[in-house]
Amino acid sequence: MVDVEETQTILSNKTMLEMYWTMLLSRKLDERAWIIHRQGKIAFHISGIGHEAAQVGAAFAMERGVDWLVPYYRDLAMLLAFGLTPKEFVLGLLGKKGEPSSGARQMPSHWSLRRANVVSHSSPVATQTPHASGIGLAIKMRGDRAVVLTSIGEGSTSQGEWYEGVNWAAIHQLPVIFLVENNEYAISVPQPKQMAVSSVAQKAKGLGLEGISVNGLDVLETYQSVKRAVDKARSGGGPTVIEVCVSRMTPHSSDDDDRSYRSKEEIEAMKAQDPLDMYRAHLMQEGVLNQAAEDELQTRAKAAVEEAIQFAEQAPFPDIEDASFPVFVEDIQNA
Amino acid sequence: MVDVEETQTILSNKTMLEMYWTMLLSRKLDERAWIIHRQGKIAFHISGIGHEAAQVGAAFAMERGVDWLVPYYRDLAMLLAFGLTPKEFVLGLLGKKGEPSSGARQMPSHWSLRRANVVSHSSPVATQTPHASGIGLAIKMRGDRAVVLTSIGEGSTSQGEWYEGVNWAAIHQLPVIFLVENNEYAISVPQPKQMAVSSVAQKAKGLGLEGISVNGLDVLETYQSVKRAVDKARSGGGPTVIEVCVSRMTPHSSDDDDRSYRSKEEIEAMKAQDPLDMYRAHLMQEGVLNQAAEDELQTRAKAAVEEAIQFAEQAPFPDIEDASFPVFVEDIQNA
Amino acid sequence: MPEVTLIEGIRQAMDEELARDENVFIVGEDVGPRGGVFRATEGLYEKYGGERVLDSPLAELSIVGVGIGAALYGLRPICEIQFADFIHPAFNQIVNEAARMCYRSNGEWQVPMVIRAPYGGGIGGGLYHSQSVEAFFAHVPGLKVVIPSNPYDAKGLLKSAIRDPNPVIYFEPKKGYRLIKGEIPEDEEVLVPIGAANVSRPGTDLTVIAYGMMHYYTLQAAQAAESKGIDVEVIDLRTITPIDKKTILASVQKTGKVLIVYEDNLTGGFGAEISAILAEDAFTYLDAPIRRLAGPDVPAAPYSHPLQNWFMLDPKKISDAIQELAEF
Amino acid sequence: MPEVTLIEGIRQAMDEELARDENVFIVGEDVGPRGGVFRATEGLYEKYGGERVLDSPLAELSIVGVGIGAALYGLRPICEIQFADFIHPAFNQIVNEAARMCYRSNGEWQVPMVIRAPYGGGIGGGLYHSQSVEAFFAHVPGLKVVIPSNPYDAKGLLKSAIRDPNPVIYFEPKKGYRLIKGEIPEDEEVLVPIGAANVSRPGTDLTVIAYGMMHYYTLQAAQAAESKGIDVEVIDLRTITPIDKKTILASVQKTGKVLIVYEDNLTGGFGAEISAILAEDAFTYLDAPIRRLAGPDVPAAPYSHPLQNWFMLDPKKISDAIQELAEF
Ligand SMILES: Cc1ncc(C[n+]2csc(CCOP(=O)(O)OP(=O)(O)O)c2C)c(N)n1
Ligand SMILES: Cc1ncc(C[n+]2csc(CCOP(=O)(O)OP(=O)(O)O)c2C)c(N)n1
Ligand SMILES: [Mg+2]
Ligand SMILES: [Mg+2]
Repeated sequence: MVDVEETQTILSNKTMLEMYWTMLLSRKLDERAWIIHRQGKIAFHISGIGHEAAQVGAAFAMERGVDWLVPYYRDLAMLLAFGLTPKEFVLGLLGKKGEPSSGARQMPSHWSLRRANVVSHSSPVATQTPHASGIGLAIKMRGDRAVVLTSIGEGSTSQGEWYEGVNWAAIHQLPVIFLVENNEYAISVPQPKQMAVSSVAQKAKGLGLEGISVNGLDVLETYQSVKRAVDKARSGGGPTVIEVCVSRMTPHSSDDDDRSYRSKEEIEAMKAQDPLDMYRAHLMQEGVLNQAAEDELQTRAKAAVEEAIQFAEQAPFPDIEDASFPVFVEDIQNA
Repeated sequence: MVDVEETQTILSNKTMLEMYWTMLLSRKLDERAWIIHRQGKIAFHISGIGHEAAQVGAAFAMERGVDWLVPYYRDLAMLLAFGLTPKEFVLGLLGKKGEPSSGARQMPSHWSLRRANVVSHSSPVATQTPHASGIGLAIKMRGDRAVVLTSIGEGSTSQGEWYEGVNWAAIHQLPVIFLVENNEYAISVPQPKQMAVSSVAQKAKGLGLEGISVNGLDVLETYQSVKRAVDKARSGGGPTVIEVCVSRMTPHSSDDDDRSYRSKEEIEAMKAQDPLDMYRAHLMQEGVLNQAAEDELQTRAKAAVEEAIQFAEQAPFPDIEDASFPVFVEDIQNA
Repeated sequence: MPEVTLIEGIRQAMDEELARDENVFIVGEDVGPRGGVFRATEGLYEKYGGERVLDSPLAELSIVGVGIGAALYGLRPICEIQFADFIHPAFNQIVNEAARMCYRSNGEWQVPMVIRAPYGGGIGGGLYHSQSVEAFFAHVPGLKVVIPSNPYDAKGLLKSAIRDPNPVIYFEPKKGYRLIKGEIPEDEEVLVPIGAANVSRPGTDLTVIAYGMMHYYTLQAAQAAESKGIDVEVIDLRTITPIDKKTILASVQKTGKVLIVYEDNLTGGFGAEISAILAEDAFTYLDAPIRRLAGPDVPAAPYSHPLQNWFMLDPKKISDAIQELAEF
Repeated sequence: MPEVTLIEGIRQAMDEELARDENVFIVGEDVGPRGGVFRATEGLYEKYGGERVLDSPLAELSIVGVGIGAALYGLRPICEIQFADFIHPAFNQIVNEAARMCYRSNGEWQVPMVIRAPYGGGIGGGLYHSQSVEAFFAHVPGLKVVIPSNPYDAKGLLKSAIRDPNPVIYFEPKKGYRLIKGEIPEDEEVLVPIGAANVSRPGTDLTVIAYGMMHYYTLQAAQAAESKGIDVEVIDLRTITPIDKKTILASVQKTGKVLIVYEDNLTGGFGAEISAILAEDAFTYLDAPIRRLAGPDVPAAPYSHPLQNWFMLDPKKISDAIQELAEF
């Protein structure tokens, strides 16, 4: 589906299947989260359905274990690619003990995974952008070979925090990728009310760095574009803004009802371009996947989700005695 | 000196001389402020020397009395063009009663002149930018024919406040001119440490509005460019970012010493391109000004400055009883 | 009189003021077709159009900054900040600009504007959808800070805030949006003055001072205390700044004991100021230490349910503190 | 021992810590070749180079935000905010990010960083170069707030702050930068612990609690009071949060009277918290109302000299308040 150029990295079938598996697992977990929300078992879910190709494409372009990630709340598929387990995700949904991002202090999907260089982020949007540039600055000062990628929604690029963060990376040519997952909405507010440019990639022009726009429904196209930017950053070529055009196939979150601001037809049209379906079709067409393998993956995904739910439902809540710390680092040492 | 195109407004000799007078008066006041600072009579001065052409060119392109101005601290010449008197300026320098911007509550050169639609600004840079867009929004909502111009230094465009403010104007096509007086320094920090673009005009590209760069040492070029943008804004054509390239011919302020961060040669080179000298030469060459007229203007300017100083030195300080209000609007009414 | 929810009182106030004064407009994220994430502006976009109920970019500092500009021109913006936790990007515009404009221009420029924001915990919002931030703004000369505790006050105070010529920060107890109900007359104009506290329950044994959601819980706690023979006077501050010193001093003069209840973190919360006023001006009337009951000093209520409950005050914790103080 | 200025103590601390730990770096506006607008970083750019003494863009939120990122990676940034008045654009990064990082990640991520800013009035700075802003940050769990009052403490506290694994806000009384002098030993490592107040003048009649510039004035006022036969105990808080309750309680227990002096606006200033602690925990020892002497509730010190003097506290105003309280 991607026009393969000379410069493109050739992916093994194994890797392409791994990417598919990650997307599939993310989708199944995500769908299940909506179901248990409707069952009243969880209070909140924010979904990545429609963003999986962009996230998995980006994650696989990075050297996981070396590179750093400063994500945002829609990045379930990205996090799975970085090693978050389904069990850990569901512990977060339920606010249970052992939830690795925050010890269940934060809402679900507020990621952090120190073991995988995934930095904690908060709810106020765009605060993570300067953090990524700070990490980039530190990488450059130390002379390390890591690259940092930070993701965000297109609406959040309206924040001064985004502008200032990107500006630093441009000035100092830092090894940072600013991935903008553009789903055309910020809750209910459509892109034309956020910006006068037609693509977030254009924003890069105003800051003096490269900006590109990619079809984020296409996992392989995203992979190739992010890979090129990561290679560039790693070799001292500086930062890139990458807009990945995706679909938010669900309401903003479980608190939202999108019928007041977008039409059924719009949602139907998105479903006809489901990135998971498209990738599956591509893999089948290329002979990388067949129906038997697909059935097995589906079964495996279903089982993984089931197991995660069971595990997390039986897990205890955090101990109340733990709620009062660690406000300061010494609280950890004293604990 | 300007390449006159068809679309350019033809200025009368009278107007061109008025522009010269405003620049001259500003320069003389400003030079005197440095002197009385050295004499220990005032605690602070921040200078517009080198910016006069840009400011006067911009001010004369506006319909004063109708249009709105949200200035910044270097805009002495702009303020004089808007009707601030030399006496009022010196009252501000000395923190005396009757100072119209703030009743001597703010530092000198923190402008406000309600009678002339000049909005109060503060010290934190770039906070005024969203205000200008808000005024533009109000103008548009009311259907008024006014235009608003806001000025700022190039360093201050690094602030998220600038980005967010300009973004609003671009989205809603507001009648706002964002004038950036680029003197290549923010105190000691040179432009390449502020931004990766070579011109602030490029920043407009990232926000989806027109951006132009103008020789701000040339008052007539600045006039023509700002006039075109003002006309465009007035007729519903939306906002423009205008970079005016100027020289900061002095240290940042009376608290600064610029020898630690720039060379003598640099300053000499600026003096060779003094916008006041260049405009004088142009007017003489065109026969608009002759030596006799020049001598008279010099004498008049000197007298005006002298009178202002005398007046302000004799003026009383504000009454201490006034210091406690008006924190709230009702304090004015009760006063 | 019909019984309505607190958020309905807020909606009514905006509806009436939009109708009354063409200078009033609403600006914020998702306030338009979506009607606000809590539905406070529901139906207003349809009624008044997209210019007067304006969806902003996702950028709080410019929601406030653009609002300030519009106010300088003579309009009366109501700026909605989606959650109080997201007001911090606008801190500079609020503190350095809106609050100081009148004083710094010696009265020449004024900023008649309201900033509305839902605050407080108890809705599973975690660290960033639960914050109480009133103390920051109560510390800033030039701002008025208002927090209603029931539908009638919510409506009457918001209408007053919209008509006020100064910047008013109006915090809404989101946990009470639909939980707190009350009557609002339909046939009269509801206006509640800014700056006046309300003795919502007269009593003789001790005074409890609260506001917002904590006032709602305090009334329940006072009820519980009554069954133990403790006669509690409850004061609903309604306006945080300027604080109604007269009302609180009169009450403490009468009861001699005071408990201050607030949901925000204990240290440096607004209860500290209330306590300091009383420790200076009511000292000779006090029969017991001034007690503060407040949120613990961790960064807002955690998400997980048991942890959130640990953080949050409730009627039980308040009535326990009442009893302890009564026994002093 | 050589006598040096307060700002020299600050410069020495940075110099020594830059030399000691290669993870330490300075970032801010004009900190490089210019050496800072107050010259706090003078000579450091020349000594350590532009990577470790880094001129930032004119953008405070990203000075702090980029600092947080670098700290997460393991560096130890010292972020300079040119004036405390300009810290407000960074409020969101400080309050929502730096302060909450440790708690919100259950300790996995830490932000060892110092934010330095000159604060306070009296230098003709007007509304925007005179602000005292410590109360905002003292209210935020997860931050430590430090304010030195003399060169020795300035050096010792800043070195401790740089080594602290938490975000520390370090406010510098700019009026005292060159005015306040004192000895700093050259042959020993000067380290002053965060969290410990200092009884800078023992006394028996009443306690005055202050910090920063006001502590300097208070010592002078206490001297003046002595001549009137009033024996004042002076406490220099040094660390605002976490506050050293033990030291202040012990003092008030002894003297029975307390005056709290701060330069910030009265309402909601940090003195309110000190008062509230004492009104609760030292109530039974108090012989007089808790007095607060603070800046008036207008937006910071005006520019014009007489107006600035009206705003600012000074030794005379403090000693008057001491006398009044002693006579209660
Ligand atoms: C500073 C701040 N303001 C408001 C919000 C509330 N909010 C949460 S997500 C969101 C929309 C984000 O849109 P976008 O950036 O496009 O990302 P998307 O959710 O579409 O992926 C808003 C307004 C917030 N989290 N932070
Ligand atoms: C928010 C903020 N940070 C820092 C300062 C201190 N400061 C005053 S002017 C200035 C430099 C401004 O440079 P630029 O925008 O280029 O304008 P110029 O003075 O060169 O005209 C700085 C850093 C300030 N006033 N406001
Ligand atoms: Mg979006
Ligand atoms: Mg400049």
